[in-house]
Amino acid sequence: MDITPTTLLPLTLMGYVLGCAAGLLFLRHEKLANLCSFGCATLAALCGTVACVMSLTAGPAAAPIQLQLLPTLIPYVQFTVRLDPLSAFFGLIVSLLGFALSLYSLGYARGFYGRKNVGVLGAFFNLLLLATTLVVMADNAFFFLMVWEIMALSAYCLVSFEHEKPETRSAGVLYFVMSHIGTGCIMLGFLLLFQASGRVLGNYGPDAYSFAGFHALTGNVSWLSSGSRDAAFLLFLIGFGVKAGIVPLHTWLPAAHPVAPSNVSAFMSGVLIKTGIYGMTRVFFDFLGTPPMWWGVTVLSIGTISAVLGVLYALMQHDLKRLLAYHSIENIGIILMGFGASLMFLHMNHPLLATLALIAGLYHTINHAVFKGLLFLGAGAVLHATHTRDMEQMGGLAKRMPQTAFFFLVGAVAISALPPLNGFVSEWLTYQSLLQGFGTTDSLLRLMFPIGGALLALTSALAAACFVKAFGITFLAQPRSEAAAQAHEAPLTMLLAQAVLVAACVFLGLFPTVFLQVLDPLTQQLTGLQISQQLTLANGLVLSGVNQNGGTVSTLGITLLGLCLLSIPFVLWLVFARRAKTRIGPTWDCGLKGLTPRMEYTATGFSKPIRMIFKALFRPRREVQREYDFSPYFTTSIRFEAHVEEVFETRIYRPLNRWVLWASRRMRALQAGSLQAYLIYIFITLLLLLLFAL
Amino acid sequence: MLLTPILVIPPAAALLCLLVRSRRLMEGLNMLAFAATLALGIRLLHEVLARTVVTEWKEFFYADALSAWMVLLISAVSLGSSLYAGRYFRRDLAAGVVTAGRVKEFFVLTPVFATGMFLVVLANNLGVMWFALEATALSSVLLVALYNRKTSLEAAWKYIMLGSLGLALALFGTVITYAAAVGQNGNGRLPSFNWSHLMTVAAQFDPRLIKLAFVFVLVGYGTKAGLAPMHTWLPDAHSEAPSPTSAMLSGVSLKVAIYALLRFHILTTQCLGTGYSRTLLLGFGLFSMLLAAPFILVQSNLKRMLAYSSLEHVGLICAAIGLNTPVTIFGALLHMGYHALTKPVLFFAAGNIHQTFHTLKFRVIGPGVVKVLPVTVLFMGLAAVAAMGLPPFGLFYSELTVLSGGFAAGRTFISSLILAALIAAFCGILKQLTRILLGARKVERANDATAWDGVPAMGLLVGGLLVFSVWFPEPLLQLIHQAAGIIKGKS
Amino acid sequence: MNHSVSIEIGSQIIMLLAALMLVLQLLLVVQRMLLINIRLFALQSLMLTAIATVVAYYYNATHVYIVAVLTLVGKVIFLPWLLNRLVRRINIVQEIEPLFNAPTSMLICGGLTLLGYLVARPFTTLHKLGNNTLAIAITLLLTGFFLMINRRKAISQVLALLTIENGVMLAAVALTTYGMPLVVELGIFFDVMVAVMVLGILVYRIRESFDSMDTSKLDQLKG
Amino acid sequence: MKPDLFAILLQTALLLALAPLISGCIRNWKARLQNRRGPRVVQPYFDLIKFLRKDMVISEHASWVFSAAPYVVFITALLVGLMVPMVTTQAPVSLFGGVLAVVGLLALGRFFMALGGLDPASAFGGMGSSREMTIAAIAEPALMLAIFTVAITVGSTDFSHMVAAAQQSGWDLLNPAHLMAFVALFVVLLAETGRIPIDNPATHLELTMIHEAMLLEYSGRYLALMEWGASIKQLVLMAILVNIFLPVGLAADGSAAALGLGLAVFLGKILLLSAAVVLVETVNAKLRLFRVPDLLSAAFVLATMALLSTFIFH
Repeated sequence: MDITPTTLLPLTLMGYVLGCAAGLLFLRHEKLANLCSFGCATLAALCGTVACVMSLTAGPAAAPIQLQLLPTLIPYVQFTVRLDPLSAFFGLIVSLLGFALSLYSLGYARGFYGRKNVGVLGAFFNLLLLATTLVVMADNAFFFLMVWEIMALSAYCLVSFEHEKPETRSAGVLYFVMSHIGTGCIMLGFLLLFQASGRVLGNYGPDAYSFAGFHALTGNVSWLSSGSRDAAFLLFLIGFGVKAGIVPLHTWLPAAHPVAPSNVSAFMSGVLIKTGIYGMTRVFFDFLGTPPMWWGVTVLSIGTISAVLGVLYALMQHDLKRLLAYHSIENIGIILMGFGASLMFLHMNHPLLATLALIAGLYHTINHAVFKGLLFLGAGAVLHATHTRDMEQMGGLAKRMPQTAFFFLVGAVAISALPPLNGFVSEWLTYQSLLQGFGTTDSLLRLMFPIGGALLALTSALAAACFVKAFGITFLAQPRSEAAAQAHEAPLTMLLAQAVLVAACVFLGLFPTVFLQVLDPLTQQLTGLQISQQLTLANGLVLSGVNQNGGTVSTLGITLLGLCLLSIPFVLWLVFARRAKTRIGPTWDCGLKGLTPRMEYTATGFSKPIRMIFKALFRPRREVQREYDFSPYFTTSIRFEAHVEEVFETRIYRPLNRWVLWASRRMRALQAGSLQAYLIYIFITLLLLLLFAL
Repeated sequence: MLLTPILVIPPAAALLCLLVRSRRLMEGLNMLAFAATLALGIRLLHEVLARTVVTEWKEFFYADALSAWMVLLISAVSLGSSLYAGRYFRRDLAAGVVTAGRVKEFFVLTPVFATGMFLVVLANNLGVMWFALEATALSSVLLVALYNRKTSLEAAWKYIMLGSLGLALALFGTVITYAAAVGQNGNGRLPSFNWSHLMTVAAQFDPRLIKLAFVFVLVGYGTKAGLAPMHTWLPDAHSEAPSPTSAMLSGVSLKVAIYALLRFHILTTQCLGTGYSRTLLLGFGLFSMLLAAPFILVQSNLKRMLAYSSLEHVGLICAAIGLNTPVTIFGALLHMGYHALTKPVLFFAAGNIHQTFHTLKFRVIGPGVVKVLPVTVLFMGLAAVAAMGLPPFGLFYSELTVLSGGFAAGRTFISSLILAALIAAFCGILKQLTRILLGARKVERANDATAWDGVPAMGLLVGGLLVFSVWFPEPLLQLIHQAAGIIKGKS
Repeated sequence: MNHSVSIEIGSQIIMLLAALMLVLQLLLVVQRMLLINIRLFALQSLMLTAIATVVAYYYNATHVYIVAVLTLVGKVIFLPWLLNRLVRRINIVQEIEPLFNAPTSMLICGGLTLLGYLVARPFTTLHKLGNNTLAIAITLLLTGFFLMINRRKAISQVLALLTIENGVMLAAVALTTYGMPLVVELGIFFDVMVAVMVLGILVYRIRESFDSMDTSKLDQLKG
Repeated sequence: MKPDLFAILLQTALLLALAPLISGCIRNWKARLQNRRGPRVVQPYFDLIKFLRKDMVISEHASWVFSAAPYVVFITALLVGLMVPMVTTQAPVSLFGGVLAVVGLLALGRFFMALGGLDPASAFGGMGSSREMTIAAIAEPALMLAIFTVAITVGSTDFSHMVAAAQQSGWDLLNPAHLMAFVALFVVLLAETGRIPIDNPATHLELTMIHEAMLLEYSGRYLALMEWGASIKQLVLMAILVNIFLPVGLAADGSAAALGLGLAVFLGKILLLSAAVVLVETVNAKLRLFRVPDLLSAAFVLATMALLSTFIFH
């Protein structure tokens, strides 16, 4: 049989199903379960990756692949899968990460032997992969909602995998509740579209639910009244926003991502939140037609706010995985900045710029998937080795687990948007689109672009600070705890998985012009333009803005040139320093007898200046307890605690929750237990109805 | 001869149970009886599909698609709970919670209870339907009071008082309907009180009388169906009854009352045209849903929470029928079926938990039930996921179908309210169940004897649920479509 | 004799009897001695029997005679006897303080009667025997309902339930020209009997485990 | 506009040669203003050679990151230098990146310098890194915004294009937008190069040092690379400032005469700017760390106003 997407796609899905089954089958033999379920997942994801790449590179001429998975069950449900460029792109993200993570899990799951049931983990992991794959490929809103919910469900099960810890349970509940409310909004949104399309089609069959149908209708101006269009926009923004973790709907994210097993948190941060982005792309660019100005403005502002707040909160964390989770919020914000700008350009009828901004967003989507996955895998390896997520307990790991340290450093450089890696490229594109945007309008709104750019700069600078802290405190200097001192390098499969993602980072970073061609069919579908040629100069060496005077960059060139320039230090060494010797000595300790780890700078200390500068936001509290025997000058022990307040949680969510529970408790008074009262209810009902019937 | 056996077999079983002494034999008899009715039900399904209506004894017994659907549900749930009852009472006897006499009482009354329900759905004569319903009420009251605890007596008392009050009102409504049927023509002979006959002449009824009648019927049967605000007996009875009974109460008897209500709804619609009865149904349905949610959110007792969730589902069914489009009604019937397969499992699991921890209070049970009863928790989890309306289980389809129908009919706001109520209930159930099922707990001793309690029953129902969620047999689909057509009426 | 005239007389008799039922109902509402309540109920049932007989006579419909007999045996003789026994067994003589005091109750009942007539007004024009009994039936129903709310002792709540039943039967007999089909009548009758049995059983059990008949003590199940 | 090798070599040489001189001048003039004789102008060269010859002591706690940092710092500084036009309008590798790449590469250098500061497990290094990253974080938006004001009017993020556009008529420094942008950038320059009032290059008092604190554990040729890189960075930033806002005398073509003139003018401009820096350093005292944000946010506000005014004069 020949290798085409049409043949690979079913293989992929089957693979996941098999993996799921295998996990459940071998509940009792953990080694077998681990091998089979994650093995299946790895292979399936590989197939998926190939399939998506093939269908993306097939060129715009190729017709999207359609599959009917199951016979239609009841009216409306049509289990059809459609692999158009957009689906293929997100399918690529899912499968690529899926591949790396499954590979990783083969090693990581060993950590659970004897403690937890690996079979269950494998089964749900496969289910999650399956559902996510179907989410980005579903061609029918009903089917989409179904797999969307299954995805949320399996994610919930995986988050509460280590449910013995109370915080895990509450995080799981918080996640599922918010996600379900989001789903409710999405459902309403799709029902609105369904209503409209059914009205136009004249029948409310499954076709009224098909994505292709929605897309086809966008040409028809009258299909959605502007009112319901805006309503749908808001509903989708909220619904998908919850999944994507935009501020202020993000509170579940830093709670849920850290407590999950690391391979799962990597998937959630890398892929799951991208399904929210997928939904927005699909709906905003594919279904709802030309947007009004305020959509773009809203999305851009939300993006900016999410980016800045996300990174600021990330800086305050000393739980490694929680820190990474907050960075997901930041990056989602950056993606949405691109989308927002794109929507604004679409409104102002600048398809070229709209395409550029959209590309920036999408490029950052895949970039974030890759490097955030990488970072979480690194964090997982660290957790695996030290059994703690608290950075204050780490340190000195660069010596003990060098490969992991290197991989994590690559991820850190990438996510801090430093050249020459991929984070820089996508943010460069974002800057370009914002910059070009200034000229597109004379309204005051255009100020949003440069200010957005400035805030983006702030964001990436803070991100750099945050990852200096994350990497420096975790991997450098002396170990701060026994566990860290005893740490060991992660097993091979875990390293391989990270290597795969590092390779992806480097490729996306150094060869953007190659990758941009992959996006062509996508932009063709969404904005009707293909601009990869326009963005390519010097036969692929250089990436340029839409007009080449607008600015150019070449990460590859920079890298090569940098390598050449390395000759200078070498020459200097030859000339001057050949005879110079190198000694290993102690760090200068101000004449004390030796440095102890307790003298090192801590994570909390590192971020203190920023905490002070942004006092107004963080409202930091500190508690210092000093104990001394006879005189305060001879303190025996000091306990220092610093807390920052998470405004949205303390000011919005907790009060809301409290109020709801209070109201419900008051309601319970109705069921007070007195028969008389119950009789009176019925009596009054009867009397009212009698009057109604008159 | 198809309907008669359905109505004869269970009481026969009851009589035999009265005579025999061995408990196992009683269990066997119960199971046998309900297995038989289930088989007959399936045959009935085909009969009905073949010749839309099956009647016996000069139309005294009358079965159309709607009745056939109900028969299937009743027998399925009864079979499930009789499967479960065996192990359940063996444990209770071992624990000395009940006496052998009470157990006998259970095995005698359950078939009677079921017979009542069968009669409700198979009787053509509205009066007969009424007293059949009363019979179910009376038999189930004694079942609720089975444990003879203070609380269970209280529950039974409230149930009987409110129930028979409601039924009295319903009877009044029935009488008025009959009066309307008799109407002007004071000629010598007594007109038939058969539903099928009334449908043919409904057009000439005095509309004002029918209006009046429907009010009383709604309040009356609504009480039995647990529509808010007449639902107040429901959580008490469902939480205090032995779990097999709770399963039957929640699984079918509510829906049987709805069925009775529907017959009148159809009649009324026939007479007054759409708009009157369906508005009332919609209103009460919505009110029930919205009322149930907060109670679930802050509930402190497992079975009470399940009861409130039943209230939620009943509300959804009524509201869907109230929306009165073919799609929503189809969804409602589908929902009836799926809910009938789901809720009993939850009650069975709750029963196991109750017997293991000797309480239903969340606080007392505490976290980590999964460590003690892994199998039970597995089934409960599946059923709970289904009851929360998540895919891949059928309730997701039925709920989304209802919503779609609502939107298709342009009832945007109402449908949104329904969705909101569903979400609220979801949050409640999720919160509460996570609280007890998951978590760490020191297992004093792994008790394998009780580990597999009730697995056959739960397996049967969950299996059915799963099967019907991914594959829906064509005849059943036709049947539901037919039933929906009947409810929709000609208009 | 002139049939129409006799119809007139018949309907007047029925109205009279029905009115008497209502009066007895009101007496029940104010009366607090249980035994007297039971007697009042028996009397009310007797009225019902009489109405049934009149209807049966005018339409010489045999099955209504049967109904009359059943009512006489069941509601006038058997049930009162049963309840009497119950009351003596668990020797309680009178209802404790009801929710509403007598004057208020009377006022409410007056209101309910008004409502009954209001609801039934459209149908008083039907030209047939006992057409106006609908109003009284509804009133009996509502006042019975109110009685049920108003009383706290289990027994008197049962009694209230039975008076509601009477109201329904009144409608069944008088309003529907000549009663319901026999099978229905029988079904209803036996159901009522069984219901009372069951209630009796429950009352015993409650009595022995709560050692009180005050249902307002049954409020353990909340929320 | 292909990057030609000759230009690259020339500019690299220029950067390497000129950078120490500038720091030397600044140090010397500062001393003069404070009535000290101060070190010779060429002292930095001697220092560098000395450092290069010396043995190295590397902390026992340090990992390979510590050794990688100096190279990264040095190389990034050079790369940045090659992207900015100095004596010619056309920067050698302006094709490889403009403003954004420059900012990015500087950040990369800083990133590794900070890691290098953390690596030897000394509290000073950590403190230095923490402060450096903080200040950079709040300096960067101001820098971006200021450069944006120019980039927007030119419609390009490419320095060569900016300079080219700046040379066109109708461009003047006195345009309020550019004046404000200039001031903003100047403040950022002080911050980025670790000058008073933000940081004090001369101090080794742990409470005040930022940049120095990170270099504390470095010695020998690593220190040389670090110092050299720092001074190159400083030169480049100055070059940006002067060439964008005062683009006179830049060589349009590769002819020797033009280049010579360009070089002379460039030197003049740079020295002028250095003088300004010296002046600022002498008349100001170092700010408390938590006062620095005020200064930089002032710069940010200035840049915003610059934007607004371009909006008005657009």
